[in-house]
Amino acid sequence: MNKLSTLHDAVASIPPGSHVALPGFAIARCAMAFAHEVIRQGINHLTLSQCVGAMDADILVGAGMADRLIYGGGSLDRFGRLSAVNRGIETGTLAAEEYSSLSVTFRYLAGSLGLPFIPIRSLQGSDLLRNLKERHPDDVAAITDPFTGEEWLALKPLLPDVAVALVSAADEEGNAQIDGPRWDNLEQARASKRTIVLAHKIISTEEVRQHPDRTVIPGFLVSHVVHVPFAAHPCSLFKAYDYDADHIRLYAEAAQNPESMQAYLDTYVFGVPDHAAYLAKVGGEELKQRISADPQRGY
Amino acid sequence: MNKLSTLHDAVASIPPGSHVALPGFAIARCAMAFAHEVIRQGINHLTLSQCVGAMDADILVGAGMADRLIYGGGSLDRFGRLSAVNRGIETGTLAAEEYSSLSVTFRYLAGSLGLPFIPIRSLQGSDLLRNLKERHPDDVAAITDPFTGEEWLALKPLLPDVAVALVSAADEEGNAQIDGPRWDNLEQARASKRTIVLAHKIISTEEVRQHPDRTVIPGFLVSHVVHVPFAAHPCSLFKAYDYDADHIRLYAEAAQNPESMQAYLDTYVFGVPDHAAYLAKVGGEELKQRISADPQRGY
Amino acid sequence: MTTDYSPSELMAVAGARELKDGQIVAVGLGLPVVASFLAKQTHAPNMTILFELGVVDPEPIDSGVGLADPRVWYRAKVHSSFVDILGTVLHKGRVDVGFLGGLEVDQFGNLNTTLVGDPRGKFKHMVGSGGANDIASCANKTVIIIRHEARKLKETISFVTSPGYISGGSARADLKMRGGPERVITDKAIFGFHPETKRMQLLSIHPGNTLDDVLNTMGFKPEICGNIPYTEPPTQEQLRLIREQIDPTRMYMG
Amino acid sequence: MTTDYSPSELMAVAGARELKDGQIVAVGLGLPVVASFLAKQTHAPNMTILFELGVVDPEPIDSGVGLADPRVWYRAKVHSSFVDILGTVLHKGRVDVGFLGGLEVDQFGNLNTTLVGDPRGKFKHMVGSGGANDIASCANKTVIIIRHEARKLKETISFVTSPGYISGGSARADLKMRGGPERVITDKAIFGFHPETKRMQLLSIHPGNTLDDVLNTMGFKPEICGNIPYTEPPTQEQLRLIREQIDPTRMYMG
Repeated sequence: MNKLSTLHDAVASIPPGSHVALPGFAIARCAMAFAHEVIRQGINHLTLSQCVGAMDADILVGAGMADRLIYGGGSLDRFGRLSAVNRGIETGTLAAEEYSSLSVTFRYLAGSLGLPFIPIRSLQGSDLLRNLKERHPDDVAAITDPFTGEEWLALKPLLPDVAVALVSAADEEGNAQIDGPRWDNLEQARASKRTIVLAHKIISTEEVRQHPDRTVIPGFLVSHVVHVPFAAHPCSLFKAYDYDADHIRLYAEAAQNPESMQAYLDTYVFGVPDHAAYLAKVGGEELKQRISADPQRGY
Repeated sequence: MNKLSTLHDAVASIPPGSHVALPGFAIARCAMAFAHEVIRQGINHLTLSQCVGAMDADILVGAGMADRLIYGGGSLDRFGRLSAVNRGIETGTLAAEEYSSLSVTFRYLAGSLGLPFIPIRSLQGSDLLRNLKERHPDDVAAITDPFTGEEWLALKPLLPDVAVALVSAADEEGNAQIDGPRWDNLEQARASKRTIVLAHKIISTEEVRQHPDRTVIPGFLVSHVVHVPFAAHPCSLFKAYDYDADHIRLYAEAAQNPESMQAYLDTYVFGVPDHAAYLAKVGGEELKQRISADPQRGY
Repeated sequence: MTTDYSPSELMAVAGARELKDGQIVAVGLGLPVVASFLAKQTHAPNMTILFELGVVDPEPIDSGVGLADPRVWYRAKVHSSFVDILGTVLHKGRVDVGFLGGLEVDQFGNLNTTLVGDPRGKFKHMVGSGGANDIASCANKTVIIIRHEARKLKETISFVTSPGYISGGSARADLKMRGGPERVITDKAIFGFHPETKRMQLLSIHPGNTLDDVLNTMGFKPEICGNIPYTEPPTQEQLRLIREQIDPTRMYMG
Repeated sequence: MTTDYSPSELMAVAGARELKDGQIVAVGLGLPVVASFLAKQTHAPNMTILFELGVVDPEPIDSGVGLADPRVWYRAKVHSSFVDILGTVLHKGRVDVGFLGGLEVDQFGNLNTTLVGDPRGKFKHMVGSGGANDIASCANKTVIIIRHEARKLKETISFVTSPGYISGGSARADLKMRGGPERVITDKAIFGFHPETKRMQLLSIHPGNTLDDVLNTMGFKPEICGNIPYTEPPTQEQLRLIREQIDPTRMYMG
């Protein structure tokens, strides 16, 4: 089935209030083009989740699109903190449910396998767990190992409405290939009701069939396939393009207070009609040349 | 670390009474060369496990090496039943713990992740579960979902002493690549204390580093790497060689009673010193030519 | 209209009719493979076909001896694993239809693939479950394809490998199990299940058979409500696809 | 013998000394990367280095800005996932040593990377856990690397992101948690943990510092038993490797 779509239509399929699983890890493979379009369309009251908080979550929170973030902590690596997320937590405008990388992973994993709950060693003895028990008592529980009688912590499966996957290549059915490490993205797609794929490259189903071991997200999970080159800019896509350090610095600076964040959004999100125009604005062909990855090194 | 070893030494590292996870699925990627060497060395009282019973388990049971089999049923596909396994069950010389494909998979998965138990929908309402409850009450238990109060079946993790992996290629550290579907093999390796790798081809660590996404068993799990071309004969290895239908028929016929099974073992296992001599006996270079896979089709 | 078709061909066509476009289908080897590929090549081009060991949507050009035969993995869109197929698709609840076969089926659609004879006395051990119990437990519905013989359609079966409606009525629902058998397709008739009793209920008789032919060759009396129609026969196009494209060597159709 | 080394270099070398050949080590970015690569290039060539997002044993030729930088994934032996690294290696119990850093550590080795200030009042939110809590909970031992300042080595920390020995004594064992912190390496000293109280215990003082230098710049008094030796300084070869090969641009050593 041909699921090729525009980014506009794919994003428009998400109702306000949805739970969206985001693909980024800090400054790698973030769904920036997706986040921009969500902001342009004003799809708000979202719940966002990802194992390690990344720039895609930060800009969505900074633009006021998200009420809730389920994550394991995060940053922009050496470029700084997730300023919009942190400000949301500090001022109370964002309900953050804070876990660790593995505990969010296990919640997705349980969701992906249709498990009713999953036991875990993490979180015990921490203030992360104390907060979760106080504020989200429906998501964590004590359970007794029926084989040994030992007490364990159990987590509830995470079941997003839609996962967004930013991939190296996909065919028109959504069979997707990802170069490099995949962190939580495969479990996100399998736990979610459906997946929207942003592909740097569209390949033929014939090519998918030549390399079936490379298909990490099967097409039957996918509702929309969108061809968006450089969709992660200013973040990187392994083997396709490097991160744009200058623009990340510009974002990290802007995100530090609401006024400069708004100015950033006015310029780079509201100030352009779509991702092609955004790319033209941030550097166009010269940028693409500059950040294009060396196929051997991957960056 | 260079873990290259002879098949003799790799097999000799397994004490009698060990729990060995086998890689075969019916007549695909069975560890036949491994099974032959276990039989030659007389390493017995083994517990075997695999999700779908295959020819590697059948010959080990037929040679009297295994006391116990944990599996989800199995056959030689159209070539017939697992006659030695079935005879062991029928006569009571083999303690078989019968599950389904997914329930053994989930036991390995729980073992691979360090989970204390795993809930599952399968087995409920079946005589498989009735038998398990009666005969193996320590491996299955009722558990209450702490979030909904619903009753679930929980399975105990499976923790083999050693997994045997038959792979397309591996480097001397054991970083291994498998072409084609991988059924339960990745979870077996991760659940087991250690893994013995039988590789059709030895590649350099440099080549491993060129394709890190192809490493499906990481070297740090591996104790021995053995270079054994055509180790699955008469079964197939995807993209390397096809199954040998004539020899499978010969085995399936022989396995139907203890006398002909013994004659088969005398000829093809005890009658040869090692796998190279076995290959010479079953057809040598002519056989290798005949079953070599078309790289495009994979068989 | 033609009568030039075998009972197996009618069974495969009847199986194909149970599949809708866009569905995800878990398939074992044999007639279900023919039924699935037939549906995919006719009314259900966007159906997804799964094999438990880690194969999605293959396009074989040669027939295989079983799921372990690389011939049936050819040109798949995905090569993965049990966890991926049986875990994240089947156990997760995404499989719409699962096909099952067996040695014996009882009036409640419980299936035996494990043994013949008395498990507490002398018995012959057979194939066991493989993914069958998982499909019976986790698919949103199952379709059973089985030969119509008294030794196969039995009042009581020797072993329940894959549960149908268990002891009937609400027994399956009481165990909070999803799905259940929706159809039993034999070479003489098609059955559904009575909404209350969950006993097999005769839905149609294949052309060329009488009601007596059906009832005299099974080990229990199914529910029968009103007039029973004949099963719709295969079309010429369906027969052509089966014979020329899907199973030219008659590997699956026996 | 040379004194021509920085406190960071000594910390990296001390971290490397905690690693044995053949071990599996979970690493975050910064000094632990230098410590791990140094160990691997000297006494522990068969050590395995893991990054949580799905990277095993990379051989970077360029320094990265964090784990999300493809520069640090270069020439890895495995590219996989959180489930693979944090699930089947760390949670399974195969990680021998995990490195941790933080904003604050208390006398029981509990670490804060989440916030500064009072979480019930005004506070500044920071990075949070990432894989740190998982490493602290699941590794067979952890090594903490942190700057030696009173605002970092505190009697009470604002938030326990990653548990050490919790309230000390048997508190961690009572929760059936494996592992626990084994060393705290600062730029002035190395600490272990007292076997009974599980409070930080001074093991050695870096050359150039006095006991008072150590004690006056921390927020609690550690256990001190007997004479405290000086920390062994880096060798010329270790310094050469750090400066020429591992961190030539001083990206990690600050």
